[in-house]
Order: sequence, then C-alpha cells, then structure tokens
Amino acid sequence: MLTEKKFNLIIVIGIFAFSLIGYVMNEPYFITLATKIVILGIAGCALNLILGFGGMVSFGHAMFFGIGSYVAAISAFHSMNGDSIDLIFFNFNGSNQMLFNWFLAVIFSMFFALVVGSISIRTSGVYFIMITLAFAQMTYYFSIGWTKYGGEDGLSTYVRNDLFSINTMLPLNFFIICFACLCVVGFILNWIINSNFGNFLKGCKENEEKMISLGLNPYTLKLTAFVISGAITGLAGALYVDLNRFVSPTSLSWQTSGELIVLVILGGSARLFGPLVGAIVFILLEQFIGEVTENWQFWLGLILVLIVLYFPKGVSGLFIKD
Amino acid sequence: KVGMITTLSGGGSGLGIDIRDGFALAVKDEPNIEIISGDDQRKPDIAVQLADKMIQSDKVDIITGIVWSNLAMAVVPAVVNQGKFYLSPNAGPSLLAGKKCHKNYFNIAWQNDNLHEAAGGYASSAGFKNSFIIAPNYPAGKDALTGYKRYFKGSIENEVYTKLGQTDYAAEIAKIRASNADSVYFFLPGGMGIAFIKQFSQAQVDLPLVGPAFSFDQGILKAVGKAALGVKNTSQWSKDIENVENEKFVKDFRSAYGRLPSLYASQGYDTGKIIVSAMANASIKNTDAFREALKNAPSQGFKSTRGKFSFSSNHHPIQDIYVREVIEENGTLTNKLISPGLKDHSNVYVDQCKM
Amino acid sequence: MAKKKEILKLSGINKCFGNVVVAKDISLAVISNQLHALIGPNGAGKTTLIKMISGELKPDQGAITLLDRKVNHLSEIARVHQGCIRSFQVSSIIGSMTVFENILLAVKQKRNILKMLFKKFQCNSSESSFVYQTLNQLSLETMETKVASTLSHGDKRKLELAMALAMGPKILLLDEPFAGLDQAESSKLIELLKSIKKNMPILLIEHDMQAVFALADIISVLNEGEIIESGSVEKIRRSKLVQNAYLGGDL
Amino acid sequence: MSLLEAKKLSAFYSGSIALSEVDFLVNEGSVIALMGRNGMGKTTLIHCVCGIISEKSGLIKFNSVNIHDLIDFQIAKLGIGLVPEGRRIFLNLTVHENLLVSAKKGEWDQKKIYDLFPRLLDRKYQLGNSLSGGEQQMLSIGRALMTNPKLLILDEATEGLSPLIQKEIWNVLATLKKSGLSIIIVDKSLEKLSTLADHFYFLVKGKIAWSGKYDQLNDKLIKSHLLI
Amino acid sequence: MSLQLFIEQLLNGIQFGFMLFLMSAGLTLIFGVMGLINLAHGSFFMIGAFSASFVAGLTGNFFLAILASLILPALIGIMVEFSVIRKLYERDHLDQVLATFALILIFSEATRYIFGAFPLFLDIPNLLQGNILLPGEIVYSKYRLIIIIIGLFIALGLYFLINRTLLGIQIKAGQNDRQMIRVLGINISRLYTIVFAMGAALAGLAGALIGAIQSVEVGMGEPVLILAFVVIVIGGIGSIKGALIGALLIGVLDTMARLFLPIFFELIMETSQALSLGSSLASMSAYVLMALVLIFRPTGLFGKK
Ligand SMILES: Nc1ncnc2c1ncn2[C@@H]1O[C@H](COP(=O)(O)OP(=O)(O)OP(=O)(O)O)[C@@H](O)[C@H]1O
Ligand SMILES: Nc1ncnc2c1ncn2[C@@H]1O[C@H](COP(=O)(O)OP(=O)(O)OP(=O)(O)O)[C@@H](O)[C@H]1O
Ligand SMILES: [Mg+2]
Ligand SMILES: [Mg+2]
Repeated sequence: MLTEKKFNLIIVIGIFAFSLIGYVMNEPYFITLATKIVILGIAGCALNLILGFGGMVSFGHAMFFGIGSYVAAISAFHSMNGDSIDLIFFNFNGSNQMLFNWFLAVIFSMFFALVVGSISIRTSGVYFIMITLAFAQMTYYFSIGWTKYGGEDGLSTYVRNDLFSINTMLPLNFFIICFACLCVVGFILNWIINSNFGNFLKGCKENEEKMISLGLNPYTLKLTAFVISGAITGLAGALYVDLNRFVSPTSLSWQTSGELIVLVILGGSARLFGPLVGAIVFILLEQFIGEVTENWQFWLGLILVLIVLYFPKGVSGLFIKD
Repeated sequence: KVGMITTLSGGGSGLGIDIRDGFALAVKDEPNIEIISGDDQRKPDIAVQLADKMIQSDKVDIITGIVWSNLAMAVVPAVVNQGKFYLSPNAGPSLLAGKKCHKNYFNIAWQNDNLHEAAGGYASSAGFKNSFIIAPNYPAGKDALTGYKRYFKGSIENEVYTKLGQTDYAAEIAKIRASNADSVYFFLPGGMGIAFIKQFSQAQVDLPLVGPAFSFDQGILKAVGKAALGVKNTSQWSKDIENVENEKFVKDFRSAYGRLPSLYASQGYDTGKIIVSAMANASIKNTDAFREALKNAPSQGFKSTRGKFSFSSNHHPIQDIYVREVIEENGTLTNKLISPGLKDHSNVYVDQCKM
Repeated sequence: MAKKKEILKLSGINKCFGNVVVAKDISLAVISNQLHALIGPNGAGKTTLIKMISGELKPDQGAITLLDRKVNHLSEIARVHQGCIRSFQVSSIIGSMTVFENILLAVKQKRNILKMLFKKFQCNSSESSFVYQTLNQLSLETMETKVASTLSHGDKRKLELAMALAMGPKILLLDEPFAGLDQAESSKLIELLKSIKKNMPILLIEHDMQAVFALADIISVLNEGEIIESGSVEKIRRSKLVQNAYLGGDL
Repeated sequence: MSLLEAKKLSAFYSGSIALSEVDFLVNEGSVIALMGRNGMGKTTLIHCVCGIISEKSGLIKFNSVNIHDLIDFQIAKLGIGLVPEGRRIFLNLTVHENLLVSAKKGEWDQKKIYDLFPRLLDRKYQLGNSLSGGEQQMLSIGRALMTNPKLLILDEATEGLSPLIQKEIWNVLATLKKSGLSIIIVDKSLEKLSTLADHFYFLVKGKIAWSGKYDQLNDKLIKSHLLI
Repeated sequence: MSLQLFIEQLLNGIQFGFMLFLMSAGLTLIFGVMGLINLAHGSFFMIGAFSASFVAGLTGNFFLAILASLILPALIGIMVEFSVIRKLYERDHLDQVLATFALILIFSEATRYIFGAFPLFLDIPNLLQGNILLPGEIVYSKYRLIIIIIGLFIALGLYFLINRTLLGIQIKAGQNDRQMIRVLGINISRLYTIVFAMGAALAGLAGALIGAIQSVEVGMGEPVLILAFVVIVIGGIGSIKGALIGALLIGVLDTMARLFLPIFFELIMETSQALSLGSSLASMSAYVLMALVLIFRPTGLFGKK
C-alpha cells in the first residue's frame, strides 16, 4: 500500500518508462499506446474533476473532447489547404501551430461548457446525465451532417501540427509533448482539488442544501468546475487529433462519453490520477486481449465485471492506502 | 507483410470477416505473404492507431481491409503519407478518388458512386420515369443519391434523407405510398436496409424497389427473407458470373468456410490476388516498381472474379456493373444476373485526380 | 447592557401548502441579547418558519426584516452572508469529511471563486484557534479526526450545531438542537447558549422544555400556524391554552 | 422465559471495536431500558440485534433461535420491530404506503395507528419528505407497530416529539407492556423510564457498565454513568 | 400534403411512440422504479430478438418465439442479477454503470459467437401480415396495430403493478432506504431479482416484437438503450404515465420533424441544403425535446422533486 502521492508518481514515471522502453526496443507502437493513454488519461482526469469530486456525471463529455478535436482539426485543415474562414471581421487562415490550436480548442470547449453547463447544472442526478447526453448528441448529429468538414467521413489533417521546431511526427517527441501536458494538467487538478474550491465542491457532491446554508452557491461552484473540466477535455481532444491526424464524429458520440466514464470508474473516481490508471488498464487490456483472441470483447467485459465486483475503489484503490 | 485492418467485432463485423476470409483464401498458398490482422471496432481512431502500429511496429508494406468509407478516410492518408500502400477492398469515398487521390492508394472494389450510377442506369432502361429515392443523411448517402441521379433519366419524385441508424420507416413508406412515384431507389446499408425492405414489403406498397448490392448480399438476404424476392440490385460481382476465376473462388470459399461467399469476400479475394500477381512482377521493397506492378496487374496475370478489370488513372476499377435479381434457389435466397448494366464503367472523379 | 435592538423581525407572515395553512399572520421579533424560543405541537409550522427566515421557502405574504433591512427578495445565500445562520432539524453534515474539515468548511470564505481556487484548504493560525474553540465548546475535540459519517447520532447533532456556530452568525436559528443529546451534553449546551446569546440573538425551536425554560427570554407558542401565546417563561407555563395544545398538563 | 439473549456480544466497525463482550437479556413481556451517553454504543447494540452490523462475535438468540448468522430481514421476520434512530421513514412513499409497506396481520392495523396519531390521518396521502419532524417520528413508530412484532425496539423514539405526544407514547408503551409485548427502549429520560422499565442497562464505551432494576440505582451510579 | 396522409403520419408517429414505449417499458421498471442504471437493457432487447428468431427458425411458430423472448431474457436476467447486480445496489450508481457496460460487451460478443456476425431472420406471422382499412380510407398495418395494443396493456399493467400493489410500494421503499426495508423484514433482494427479471423479459419481448419488423443483429440494442433513457427522462423517472407520454411525444415529434423540417427548409433555402439541414435537425429532435423539457422541468414532465 502506498500513499496517493507516491502512487501518482509511480504511475507517471511508469508511463514514461513504458514509452522509453518502446523507443529503445524500437517498438514505436508502445509509444503510440502510451500517448493514447496519456491523452485519454487527461480527458478522464478532467471528467473526474466533476464526476468524482463534484458528483456530476456528465454523459456528454465527448462533446468537449470532440469540439476540441474539431476546432484544432479545422484550424489545421484550413492552414493546410490555404483557404481561409471568413469571420466577418477578419479572415481566419487556420494555423498549424500546436500551441495556437490548443488555445483555440480550450477556448471553444470552455465556451460550450459554459453554455451547456449553465443549462444542465439546473438539473441533477440522472437528469443531469441525460441533459448532457442530449447536448452531446445534438453536436454529434450536427457533425455527421456537416459536409463542409467531412460529415460522417471525418476530417484528415494528414500531418501533425508544429510545436517550436520539434519534429512532432516522431512518436517519442509527440509523446513527450503530451506527457508534458499531462504533468501540467495533473498539477492544476491537484491544486484545485486541494484548494478551498475543491473541498467546497466535494461538499456540494454530498449535500448541496448544507452548502447553501454555509453561504456557498453550488451552482457557480459546479459551473466553474464544469467549465474547467470542459476546457481540459477540449485540450485532450486537440491532442487526440494530432495523435491520429484525423477527427470524426465518433469522438462526439455517446460511446466516447461512456468510455470516458468507464475510465474514471475503472481507475477509481475521486482520485487525482484514478482515470489515468483506468486508461492504462483499459487500453492495455483492449490491446493485449485483442492480440490473443478474436472474442476479446467478451474477456474484456468479464475482467471489467470482476474488477467492479471485487475492487470497489477501482484499480487504484488496490494500491493506495487512505 | 500485409496489415489487415477490418471490423471483426460489434455491428457490421460480418462484412469485415468476409473480407478477411476472402483475402486469406487468395493468399493461402503464398508463403511470402504474412497477414497481420487487427480489429478496428468500426472506430476511425482505433483504425488509425492500428495502421500506425502495423506500419511502425510490425513493419508491414501494405495495408488493406477497411470496410467503411469514414474509416478509410481516416486511415488512407495516414498510410500513404508513411510511404506504404493501401489497397481498398471495400469503400471508395469520392475524395480519395478525386482531389485527395494518391499514387499509393489503389481501390479494388469500386468508387462509392458506381453501384448507384448503375442503378440509375438500370432504372432508366427499365422505363421508370419517376423515382422516389432515399438514403441516410451522411456523405455516403448523399453521394449515393447523386450517383443515381447522374444516370437516371427520369424525374425525381422525392428525395429523402433519413437519420443514420434509423430503424423505423413507417413514415417514409407512407410518404412513398402517397406519392406518384413509379419506382423506389434506396441506399440504406446494414440493418437499416433490412428494416426498410421488411417494412416496405409488410406495408404491401406495390412499387418496384431498386437498391445497390449491399442490401442484398448473401449474408443479409437470410435476414431479409422473402421480402427481398424479385428486387433488382446492382453489383460488380455475382456468384454466377461465368469465368474460371470466379467458379474456383466460389468453390474454394464454400469448401474452406462452409458458406456462400459474399460480395465482400469476393473483393477481399481480388485484393489478395492482385497483390499476389504484383509480387510476381516486382519486389515490394521497390516501391515504384511495385506500384507499377499493381497498376499493370490486370494486364499481367491478375484475373478478377468479376471478369474484365482494369485501373483508371486514379487507381480505381474500370469494370462492368451488373443488374441482379433476388431469387429463391433450392430454398435459399440468392441473386441471379439478369442484365449487364453499365459496361466498362469508370468514375467521374478521374479528372479531379492529380497524381 | 447594550441597547435592545430588533435583529430579526417578522410581520404578517402567511404560508400555505395547498390547503394546509402552516403560517397564519405570524409576527415576532428576535431582540439582541435575547433568546427567543418557539415551541408548539408537531407540524405546527416551526421548521417552516425557519425555512422562510433563512430563505429556503418564500412566504406567501409578509415581511422579513433582518438588521433593519427587508430581506424578502434576498436569496438564501445572501441571507447567510448577512449573518443569518440556521441549524437543521435533521443533522446535515458532510459525511465523507472529518469533523475538523466539516468545521473548516464553515469557517472558510465563500464569496470569491478565484480566491477559493487559489487558497489551499488548510487553516492559518487564527482560523485554527477558532476551529478548536468551536470543537471545544461542543466537546467534539476528541473526534476531530473522525469521519463524520461514523459519528453516533448525538455527536452528529453536535457537529451540526458546531458548524452553525463556526459561521460566526449575527443571528442564530436553531431547530431542535437538544434532540439526540444526552443529559450531560444538554446541560452543557444550555450553558453554552446562555453565554453566547449575549453576543448573538437566538431563535430556538425545541421540544425539550427543560432547556426552553432554562434559556428563553421570550417564548412564542405556535399552533396550526398561529401564534397562540407569547411572553415570558412564567406566562407560558401557566397558560391553560398552551398546556392543552402542547404541554399536556403542567410541567 | 427469555426472548432475546446476547452473550459476549462484540461488534466492530471496520476492525475497530465498538461493543465489547456485552451480555444482554430480554425476558418475554418485559421492558428493557438501554441508556448511556452519546456515542457509547447503544445504537450499535441494537444494530447487532437487528443484524444490520455483520462484523460481530458472540452469541445472540431470539426466541431460542440463534440469530447470530441470520441476516437483517430474516431476523426481522422472526418478530422484531425497529423504530430506528433518525426516523428513516420512506420519504418517497405516502404516509399510507409507509404504514402498509411492511404490515403484517395482527393486533395493530391502520385504524389503530391513526387513532393513536390522528395527525397522520390528516396527512394520509402526503409524501414522507414533506412531513414535519415529529410527524415523521410518529410514522416511524406506527410503521414498526404495523409489523406486529414480538419485540419492539425504540431507538430514541421520542426525539422531536412535543411533550404532549411524548406523554401519549409513554402511555401507549405502558399499554403495550400490559398486553405482554417485550420492548427495548433507548431514551435519555430516566424519569420517564423509571415506572416503565423492568430492567436497566447502562452502556459506557461499548461495555455494560451497570445493569439492574430502578430501585438499585443511586445518584452516584447515575452521575458516573450518564452524566460524566 | 393531403389531410388523409397527415392523419396517417400522425398515426405513424403515435405508433412509433408506442414502439418506443415498448422498448423503454423494461427500463422504466429497472431504472425508474428500482433506481438501477442498467446499460445492459439493450442487451436484453437483443437477446429477446435473437431467442425469438432462433425459436421461430426451429419451430416456425411466431407465438412460441414470443414466449422464448420472454423466458430466456428473464432467466438470463435472474442469473445476472444474482451474480453481479445484486452486489452493486449498495454501491455508487457509477459502479452499476461500469458493470453493466461490461455486461454489454459480454452479451454482444457471446451472441456473436453463438449466432455469427450476420443478421438473423425474424418475420411477422402470416396472420398479422398486411393492412387493415381504418375509417377515412387510412391503410394501416395490422401488426403495428397489435404493437399499439400490447404497448397499452403493458402500460396499464406496469401502472397497476407499481402504484397499486404491495410489491410496487416495497420496491419504491427499497429505492429510498434499502437497509430500512430489510430491517422491516422484507427480502428486498428477492423482490429486486423478480423485478429485474421482469424488466429483462419486457426488454426481450420488445426485442422480439420489434425485431420482426427491423433487423435482428448484434448491437441492435444500443440505440434502443439511449432512446429508452430519453423517453423515461422526459416523462420523469419512476412515472409510467410519464414514460408513455414521453414516448408518444418523441414518436410524434420525430415523425413530424422527419416529414416537415425538410419541406420547411426548402421554402427558405436551396433544395439540397434544405434536405440535409432538415434531416440533421430531425435526427436531433428527440434530444432537443429532452433538453427543452429538462430546462423547464428539471425533473421531467411527471417526475417528483
Ligand atoms: N411541502 C409540503 N407540502 C405539504 N405539506 C407540508 C410541506 N412541508 C411541510 N408540510 C406540512 O406543514 C406542516 C408544518 O411543518 P413543519 O415542519 O413546519 O412543522 P414543525 O412545527 O417543525 O413540526 P415538528 O415539531 O414536528 O418538527 C406539517 O404538518 C407538514 O406536514
Ligand atoms: N459506521 C460507523 N463506522 C465507524 N464507527 C462508528 C460507526 N457508527 C458508529 N460508530 C462509532 O461507534 C460508537 C458507538 O456509536 P453508537 O451509534 O452506537 O452510539 P450511541 O450510543 O447510539 O450514541 P447516540 O446517543 O449518540 O446515538 C461511536 O463512537 C461511533 O463513533
Ligand atoms: Mg420541525
Ligand atoms: Mg444512537
């Protein structure tokens, strides 16, 4: 049993080591896997802020992931094609700079999180689950019909965007970029959950009525958390575009939202890096059972059931001492 | 080394399995070909990651297998940009035939519009004057109806786009019944098509139905049942096309897997055979030579199960597209060729492609 | 003694739930330095009255004045910021946090989201002494690190009260704080309330007559939403009306 | 004859001991008072009897059935009715439904409950969560009576009730006792229990610190076990 | 558009609504009343359809097939409840999400393993083939009429079960305080098993009835699952009346949106754009309705606070 801090450190170092091993053994796919783990981990950790700590089960987080993805992809797409978007006041030419596209992705997903959150947070419990789903489904169907950017076919950006003068097409370089993002996100989230805000949020999860009588406004607290979470998820979405050089409506679908939730619960909700652990377990299982048998989904399902039944605090709960 | 990325689990896995099996059958006796296969779960992101894995870790030379246009759109750029070949055994989105075509991308099946164009052509020749056409609201659906209209000389009574994944068509069928159309063309892949045909027949609307082969393929006919009897559909392949290659394929496939081959199996098979044939003429390690070999394979030994086959300048097939009818044969439903449809048909995107 | 001042004033409050009248033209005042006890049979409308004062419910009619300011339009949260603090009849605590953290929640500032985000959830020395003082007042000091959900019923009631006190109220609305406390704790609480009512006036709802008679400066008796009697302890004790409706004979 | 008998009963909360080696006896037809300061283990003891706590050791017999390993609903079916601490009525059910939900045939029926608590009759179709605290408490008592138990357990059942109703409850309990029902009462008022209870148990820190009859009590005992 | 067609489409909408209700009936019971988030509901739908198709293929008898679609899902439901779900009631809702998500994987893959990857055949019996003529010259499918009638019966039955029987009261009580209902001597676990099995059976029945006019394939349950959740939430969780009205609302709205939105947009823009935009919006209509309902009534139409 470890303290949570040590455990987090081990996990992060472990992921890094995994990709280094991939590099040394000349198995770039290990690095790709690690990158995917890191990116979905970021999205999961962001979801965990509202789900694990704030008790808001958003079944529409794919929306922010997808919006982040689409914004970054569209910007890259225009920069690649050299045509510009006419924005009335000025023409936006798109960009192939990661930092800029991240920024756009974060701003847009933040904006949508603000709009969706301010409506959704009026409801609670299952109704909240479903209203977030509703918004996500609307964007999903919108993206399917939006032929300008590929509709159901999705949008290819062919190459990764640039960051300074790093060759981002090299798997290890791109991994390190994502890893750095993870570290920053981890730091921010850790700060938030240990701040007054974070603890008030935990209070709201359990007992809103009491928090009101303590003079707190649960609505603003939750909305703030929702927006932060949406923004970070958007960033993860932008990174995911760069990983795949491609975006499609799938990343807006309810299955994606569901998978994010699964990562959170699997790893252990209400733990900083629980979702990251969830991502590791899920992706590695998917990968390795998939190589062994064609019916891997069956075995994956079975393992997941066993984990829920016997490790009530998620996989990370196995290692962390309270 | 060939990477086979296809859908092996979840909805639509039947198609992927057929492609894989057809392909495997074609290269069964080739010791030089090793297949690495992976399940894309019908998710574009997974497909791209698989492609990366196969290229980077397994060091494959060719990737093939994808069933769906949207997955192809994701994977093909990733593959050809890393200098590998992609051979499409199904799915031919127009972008990849036109603006975004690539010298390392070959399509062994059809350009997406092809079967629909043939259907339009057939409808005209059958004397239909006024069609009711229906497809899901996504790019392939729009391409389909555009393709139909391109070759259909009559007028369009109504054009309906349904929700992707819709399964109840009572409203659309009522609309058809109330219309003045003399024929119905539909493109509704997978379960949508099954539902549509069943409901159409249950509603006893007395109009001729035309569709592309996808909704009348061997795997699906079983599920549709008698509702499909007599429906005309267009296809570049049918199990009763008479040539040596096809007879051998149908026979081998049945004995190897114990079921009738499907359209997808034939496409997988052709893809395998074309690789085999190209490898006989060039080394895969020499990219340029191999590309030439692929391109010239139809004239250098490759025989397609569909008969005549060659590549247009954008590396898409030039082939005949037939009209088939669903019949009952010894208690099983299957297709019979009834007319040749479009001869030596290519695609309209050739001009847009600058390689 | 400081000048008497009406901290909280209700005038003409009416409230119905459907056709159940729970407040009928209620007027009362809580005056500085005083403890105003509100008693009455079950379902008379006492808790509902507290809910209206704290802003959880809106009265159908009538004015609520807090520190000479009409607060009818203010939200619950705004009223808390004005210093009007309530405790709940059913303990309402954050079960997953420790006793200490629960009280810390009450102590921390709550107005500025940004400040909340940038401040760690730890107490500085002044906060810490205040927290410990509150813990001591309710003899919770030995439970400081216990997780709140594992407390016994009585201890939860004490924690509930402690959180209200830790808010630093200007006026305190207590809903049956004695319920669930053992006798020893009750006597302690009586002493505590006696001492703090000098600084913060209290509106006390209670069925424990021993405590009410020991503490109250004024008692109002509510029955079926109406104040049927109001006055000093002696007056209430002797009132036949009150005895019949509530006390069930002389106590 | 003994109805409930516990020997060396210990209980634990995730490993830490909350009740240690308690011996406890309820004779048929008797009323037992369980007293002690906050957090001393009264509720824990009751939860052990009802099978709510599973981490326990020792022996418990009810009606000469060993109930140590039975689970909660099986024990309840043997004839134990609980009025729990904190009421715990079903907030999403109406008063009427709350009474019906676990009713068993017997002496107590809806009519008698409504006679006992006329307020509940007024609120018959109101949802549990809109009842006042005291009304909920009445309902909780009524619900337990509706199961027509052999042993009634009241954990601070008079909490939050007005003096008038409290008096009534004590009267009802006296009647019940007369009719031969066995009762365990947790309450803080020694005075009220003095005439009703046949036997007293004082719990201090999870142990029985004293047990006996009311006459055997003296101020010193009371002071040392209940007041400090 | 003629009035007659309009009425027919209205009927179609209502009919679609009943179909939605049928799909969500089982979920109303498991989710709305027991409070269990059961993502595997769609799997029972699928299992029902597959078992019906299998039995129909074997015996050629549609009614036996329907029977199978009730029994097999119920049995599997009992097994699943016993081995997995039972351990999760006391846990966080979220654990139920993960466990039932895993069950989807297991069921889908197992079904595919047993029946293969291709869709199966299930058709309506000859007896119910064809149309009947309703007053006003409206042609209407017999089978769909039957679906409406069955839907009505199930609605009534569920309403009665939940609001008028002791079982219903006890389940609701268990949802509020599980421990307490047990302490009152009620074996809530057994009740939950029964109800879960009933929910699974209803899902299975829906799968068979609807499978006969759609396609019976692996994964057919998932879209149903989401729609069923939407229906229940619009109506308000726990309310049968709400679920029925929610289903009808969505049914009619969806049908009407599919018909009129493209026509409407054609008036104001170019045809091809109008068709595409109109049908995009129509696809969203159910979700837009749900969002609107929840904005104005955060606990659904008939949900309690
Ligand atoms: N939302 C509601 N709908 C209908 N009736 C309600 C509602 N809330 C409260 N009531 C009724 O109003 C009456 C007053 O309730 P209140 O909680 O104020 O009583 P109280 O005086 O605090 O009683 P107690 O001493 O038992 O706590 C009760 O009879 C209760 O049933
Ligand atoms: N769920 C729990 N987990 C851990 N400890 C617990 C739990 N419930 C109670 N305890 C501890 O067990 C001890 C006895 O508690 P119990 O509830 O039995 O007290 P009680 O005598 O009923 O007190 P009260 O008069 O306050 O109701 C207390 O110290 C309490 O903190
Ligand atoms: Mg009250
Ligand atoms: Mg207790």
